Amino acid sequence: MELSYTQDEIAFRDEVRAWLAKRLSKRLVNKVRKAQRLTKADYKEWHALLVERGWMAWHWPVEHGGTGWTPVQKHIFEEEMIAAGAPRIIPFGVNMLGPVLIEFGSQAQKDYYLPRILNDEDWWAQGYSEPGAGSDLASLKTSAVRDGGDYVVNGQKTWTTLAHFANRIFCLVRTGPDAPKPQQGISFLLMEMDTPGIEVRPIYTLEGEHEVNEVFFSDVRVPVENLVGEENQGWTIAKYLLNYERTGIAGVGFSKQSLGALRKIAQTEQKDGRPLADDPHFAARIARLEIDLLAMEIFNLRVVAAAGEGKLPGAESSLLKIKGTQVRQEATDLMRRAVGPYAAPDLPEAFDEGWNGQAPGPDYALPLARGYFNMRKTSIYGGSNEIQRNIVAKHLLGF
Amino acid sequence: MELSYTQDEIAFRDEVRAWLAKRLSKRLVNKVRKAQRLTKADYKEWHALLVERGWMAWHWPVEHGGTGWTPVQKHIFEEEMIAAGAPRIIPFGVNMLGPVLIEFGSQAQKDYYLPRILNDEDWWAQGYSEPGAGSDLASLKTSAVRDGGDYVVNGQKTWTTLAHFANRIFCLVRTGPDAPKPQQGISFLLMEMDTPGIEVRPIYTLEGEHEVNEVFFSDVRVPVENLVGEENQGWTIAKYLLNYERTGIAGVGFSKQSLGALRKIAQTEQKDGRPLADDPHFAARIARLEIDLLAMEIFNLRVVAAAGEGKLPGAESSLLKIKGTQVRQEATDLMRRAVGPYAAPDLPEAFDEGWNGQAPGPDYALPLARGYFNMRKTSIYGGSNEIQRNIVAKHLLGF
Amino acid sequence: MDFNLSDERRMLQETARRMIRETYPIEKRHDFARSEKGFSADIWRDFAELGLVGALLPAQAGGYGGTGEDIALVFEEVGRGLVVEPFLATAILGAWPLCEAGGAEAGDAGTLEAVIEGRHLLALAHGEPGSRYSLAQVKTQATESGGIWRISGVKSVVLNGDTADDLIVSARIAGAAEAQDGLALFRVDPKDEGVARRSYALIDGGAAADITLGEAIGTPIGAPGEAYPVIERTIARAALAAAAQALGAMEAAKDLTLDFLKTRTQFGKPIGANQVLQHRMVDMLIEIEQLRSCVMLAASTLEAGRETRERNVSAAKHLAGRVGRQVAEEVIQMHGGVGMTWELAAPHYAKRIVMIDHLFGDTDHHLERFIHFSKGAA
Amino acid sequence: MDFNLSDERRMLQETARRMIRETYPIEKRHDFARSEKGFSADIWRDFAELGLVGALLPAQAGGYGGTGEDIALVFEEVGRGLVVEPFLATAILGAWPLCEAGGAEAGDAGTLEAVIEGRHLLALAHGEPGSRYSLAQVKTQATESGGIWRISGVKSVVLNGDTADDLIVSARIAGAAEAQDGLALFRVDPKDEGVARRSYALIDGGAAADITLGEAIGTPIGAPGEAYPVIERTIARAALAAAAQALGAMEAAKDLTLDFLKTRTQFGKPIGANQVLQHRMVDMLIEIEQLRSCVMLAASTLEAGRETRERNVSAAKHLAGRVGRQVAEEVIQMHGGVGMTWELAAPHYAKRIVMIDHLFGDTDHHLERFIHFSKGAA
Repeated sequence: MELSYTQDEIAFRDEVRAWLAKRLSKRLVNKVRKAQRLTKADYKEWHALLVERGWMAWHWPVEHGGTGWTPVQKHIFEEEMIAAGAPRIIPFGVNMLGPVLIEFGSQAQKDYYLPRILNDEDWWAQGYSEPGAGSDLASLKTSAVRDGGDYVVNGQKTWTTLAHFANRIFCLVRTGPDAPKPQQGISFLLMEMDTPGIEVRPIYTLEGEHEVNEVFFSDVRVPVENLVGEENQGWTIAKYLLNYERTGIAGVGFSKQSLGALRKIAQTEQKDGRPLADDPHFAARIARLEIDLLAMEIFNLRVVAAAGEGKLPGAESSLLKIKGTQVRQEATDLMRRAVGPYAAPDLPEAFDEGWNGQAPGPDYALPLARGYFNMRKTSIYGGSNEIQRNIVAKHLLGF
Repeated sequence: MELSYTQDEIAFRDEVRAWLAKRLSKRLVNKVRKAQRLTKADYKEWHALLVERGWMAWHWPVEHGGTGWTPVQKHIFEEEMIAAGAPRIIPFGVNMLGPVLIEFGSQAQKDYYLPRILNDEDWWAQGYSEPGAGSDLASLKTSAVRDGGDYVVNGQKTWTTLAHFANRIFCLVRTGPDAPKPQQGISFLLMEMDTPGIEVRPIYTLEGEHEVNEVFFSDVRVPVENLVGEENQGWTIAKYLLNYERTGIAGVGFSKQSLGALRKIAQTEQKDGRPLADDPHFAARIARLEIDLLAMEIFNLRVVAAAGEGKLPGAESSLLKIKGTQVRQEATDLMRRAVGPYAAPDLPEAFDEGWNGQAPGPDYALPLARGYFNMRKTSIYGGSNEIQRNIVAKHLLGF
Repeated sequence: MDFNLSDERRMLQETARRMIRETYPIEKRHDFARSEKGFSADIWRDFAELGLVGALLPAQAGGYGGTGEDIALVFEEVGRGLVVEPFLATAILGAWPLCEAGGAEAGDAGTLEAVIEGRHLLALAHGEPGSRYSLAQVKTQATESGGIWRISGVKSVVLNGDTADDLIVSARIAGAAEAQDGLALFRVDPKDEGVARRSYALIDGGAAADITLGEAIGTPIGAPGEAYPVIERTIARAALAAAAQALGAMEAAKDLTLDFLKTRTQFGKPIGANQVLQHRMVDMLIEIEQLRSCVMLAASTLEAGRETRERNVSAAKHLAGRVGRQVAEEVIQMHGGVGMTWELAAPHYAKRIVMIDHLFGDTDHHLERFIHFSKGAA
Repeated sequence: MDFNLSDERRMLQETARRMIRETYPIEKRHDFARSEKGFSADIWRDFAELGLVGALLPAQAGGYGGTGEDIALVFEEVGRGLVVEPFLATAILGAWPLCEAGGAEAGDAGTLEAVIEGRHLLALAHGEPGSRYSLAQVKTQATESGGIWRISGVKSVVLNGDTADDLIVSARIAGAAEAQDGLALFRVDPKDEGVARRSYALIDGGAAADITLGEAIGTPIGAPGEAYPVIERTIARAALAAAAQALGAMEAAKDLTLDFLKTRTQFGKPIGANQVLQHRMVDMLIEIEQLRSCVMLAASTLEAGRETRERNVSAAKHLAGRVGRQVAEEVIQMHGGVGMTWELAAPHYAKRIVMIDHLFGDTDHHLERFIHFSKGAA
């Protein structure tokens, strides 16, 4: 048993770290650190660096232009990106559609789309959830009816992250309405966002932000060539993606970032004339979080290491997802607590790059309440923690 | 709104308090405070005082020899008994069978049994639970088959508290094995413990104590006159008792006693040369408990007061039961924590009245770990907290 | 012992509840909350006309209530309706120092009359950068010269500070920065040239301001140097009001969630068919009932001696924070994705419930305060 | 990065697990635990012959292990089997001070050889009335006269103190009652006329003793006055062992509970069909995995510098206490009535898990210690 990285892994980490230090612009890091709104151009700037370095498809096998990294390397890469303050890599094309096309796509689809993903020429959106079919994908209603060389798509998708930036979308649609089981009649379809009949409407989150959307489809004609895999094979594809190796699911890197920020804030904030970090109650809250994170980091590495030995993490991913979101949410809870009354002021304009106003309280206080509320989503999306517990109960506990 | 007692209620409290101070022996109080084992004679001594004062049937209406007290008075009486260190009143005869006979018993049964309960001539045990039918009474298997003027009873009861002290037992038995619903074929039967075929075997609890028993019935002949109510009416009777007004279900009095003891212990125990009570973490644990108890006391009084206005507490009893057990259990948890390493020594002999040895640590430490483990039962018996939540979900929330 | 409301109070409760329900749908609430003022002046006058402001103030101030019970009752409805009008700022934080210290003076009586009629708004400028939840930590200085008091300092997150017609400002005339002795309260005209206000929105709706005082002229309220007890009692009232408001918001949020669980289906059955959600709803219900009990207790002892008052108010405010986090997070979680959207009312309740923990001391602060005021009870 | 056990360690683990499973049914365990000694001398020798004692000690002491990983591995099995034999008292608490301070001396080497062969039992007499979990608070005094050390004081809850062939006793030769400087360790013959032992059972099985020393003669172990680091390292090893033992006990208890939920029926279906119990089992599972991770981390850094070692050991022991309470209480609760009985194994696991929190510092103590040793990491 050896809990530290090998020499090779350390060398890899240093390489990633050095590259990030050199190439990632201070402007972007600054925006990420201040929780400012990232524009499409910001993401494109970041993606371009990855393309240039050959790390855009960091999840893919070498033969398709990917890195061929081990799970441990992928883990290191994720940690370093977060630690450096990089924006996230928009996953829909490179981490979701890419693996699907590699596994299920036609040669023509691979030849056309994979290079475009590798070079960040497309912005893909994901069309899975529907109103009334969030965790329960099998009940989705958006229909695709064959008409000549096209499918005609009607229906509605929701929670479509950054669809207003996307030029393409992949969707699960119902092609077999009479299939004996609801999950048997689903297909996986690629579309262009500017196809007539597609309309994107913003959903405003509880903080008043626009990050997700509803996408409406009315008589949208999609060429049959845009079907991935067989007709009615969509469920198999969706499940393949769900089980696809997810090293970052625990969000350890994010939580470490938060914890570091929290400790600094607690050193700065005063309580009765002393640093808040010295208050026994607050110190205990931080320490409990820190211990949970310490344990989770090892837990996460155990699953990553097992994946490196070819053991696909199944329900362990669910355990990590649950604990990971608890830790991330707790970190944001402590941050909002830390700043006391200054958690309350809300200046939406302060999250635009141009803003150079003065915060009412300390600068770091402004995004904290927003961060706390925003982070509630992590235990809901990607299969709520309740769904994750159901999965574990079934697959690990045998209920 | 007036949260304090009325003048009349205060006068009543003072009367109860004065009587307890005068009549309850120091010997008994001492045993209760030290958590020593109470013998049958101890309980009889205490019951005799109640009989003498006319307070034995404190739950009954006046016309049957009870006190006719209001729910608030009953609440006060319970609180004062606990505060004075009185043993508990064994409830099976006076609080359980008594109300059942008053509501469902024949005149002959009332004439014979009620005075014997009033005068503490019988020790009743309760034969409800069976192995495999704890919370799920409808599935009970002990059978009573009519044979001439008798029922012939076969089967097994369990968790029969102090059955080894009892001379009588009331049981739920299955008389209609072919009833369409399992709860329809159940009857309520009275038996004498010395009837041939009844055997009592001790169950030892996890602390190694003998408080509950298994009772075995093999071809036990019970005269038909001992049936209470109609044949197959047992379920109605059981449900009547379940809904019977329970002022003490939250155990507020017990928790107040525990909290008082805990505060004393925390003042005495030292941590790094200062009272444990001054340690911020331990002080916070106590304070959270105290606030929960403060709130629960008002919550309990609200339900008691509503009962006084004729509003039968239904699912509110379940809420109180859940919170009440949480608070009681937390109190015992803090007590075992408070004494540190001295929670570990276990001297079973120290809980007998005669013992005048020296505890390894402070005297008060000896019963604390036992108390913690023993108190786990409160969230299990009388309908587990899970069952209580099911009840609330159904009756208060309408699921 | 009697847990029932008197007939008058029941009427007050019904009036408030009906008015808020009928005139205050969530869309209008958002409009008020996001307006420049952070509330609706029209609705405020309607509330005042109905007597909801007067109910929070005692007879000697021209009101017809002002007990703990009145405060708890009105603010429970304020919380239930997610109301953003300045009940806390004007009727509690601003008016009570006047009631206590200067209620008898003619000038203040006129102010209070206008307050009760909804014509005059107040704000308490007490908290400062770095003072966190401490009541005595005041660095703002007041000095007297030739009978004129001048005040200099910075006040932060002053609820409704931008729209107040009068500011009630705490300042130090003597003593160390955290001493209870040496504090004074002043009435300051916000149009004074020494007053600079900077307003901003709050994340749960409404507005506050940071206020910089540079030699601003103030009129003393009560005896300068002896204001601490008035501040403490005022904040006790405000903390009770906040706890009651949290209680009302939790009840409403719980009802919305219950409704959602029963109507929204997943995997072919209502979400509420999941036993885990039922049990978690029961746990919420228990804790809400606990909070209600604690608010009742604090309300009933608000006029008691200092130790009892502060101890019980801190118990209630501690519990409001502790239970509040549980309820707010469950409400969002049980709603799933739509619980994260602006469109539904439930997440706005969640925001309000959580942010109440940042008013007048959070759950940790009040636990410590409870411990402090319990020393005598051991 | 490699989380796999080496082949040697895997063999050790399998050996320990098989031996304990096969020779240690719960009824026999109760017989051992309730016997006068509190354990079985025969079984102890069997364990020693299998190498389980030697695995806990380093080569220089004649053992063949003794790393954090070895300790965690063996004690996880000890916990899984609810073993009451004196692994902690003899192989960790008693032997390690000898290893560290006097392992090279001929006399101690002989003792350690006998320990490893299961022929010699040790106990560490360190805690005192009122010292709670403090490591430095020692009032027992040692004074030297004519080359002879005499020790006087009271030692409390000494694990297996009554059956030890040698006592390792901490005493103060200088300094204030809570100073780290001025401590010494002595080997004391329990048959010395100055030694009085009083034995008693422990609630989770096994035995301990209070020991009164009245001018008892002791042989110094290491340099008198400089024993604190040895004590701290020894208790760190013991705390790791206790956390690993808790982990093993939790795994076993969780498995028993899972089995119970699947086989016991209520209302016509297995109890485990209740979604709430499934979800609570999942939460237990997560926390047990967290504890496992933390034990691994503490084990892997047991030989690191003081700050890292103490910080990670405290993290693990804190978590063992926090998770332990949850698991122990759920195990009893999910078993229902039978979970309260002596007859089943599950409640005995629950007792052991909870009482481990009373060994070498409880969950609060180790949280504070974690905070203390984290100061540098901020």
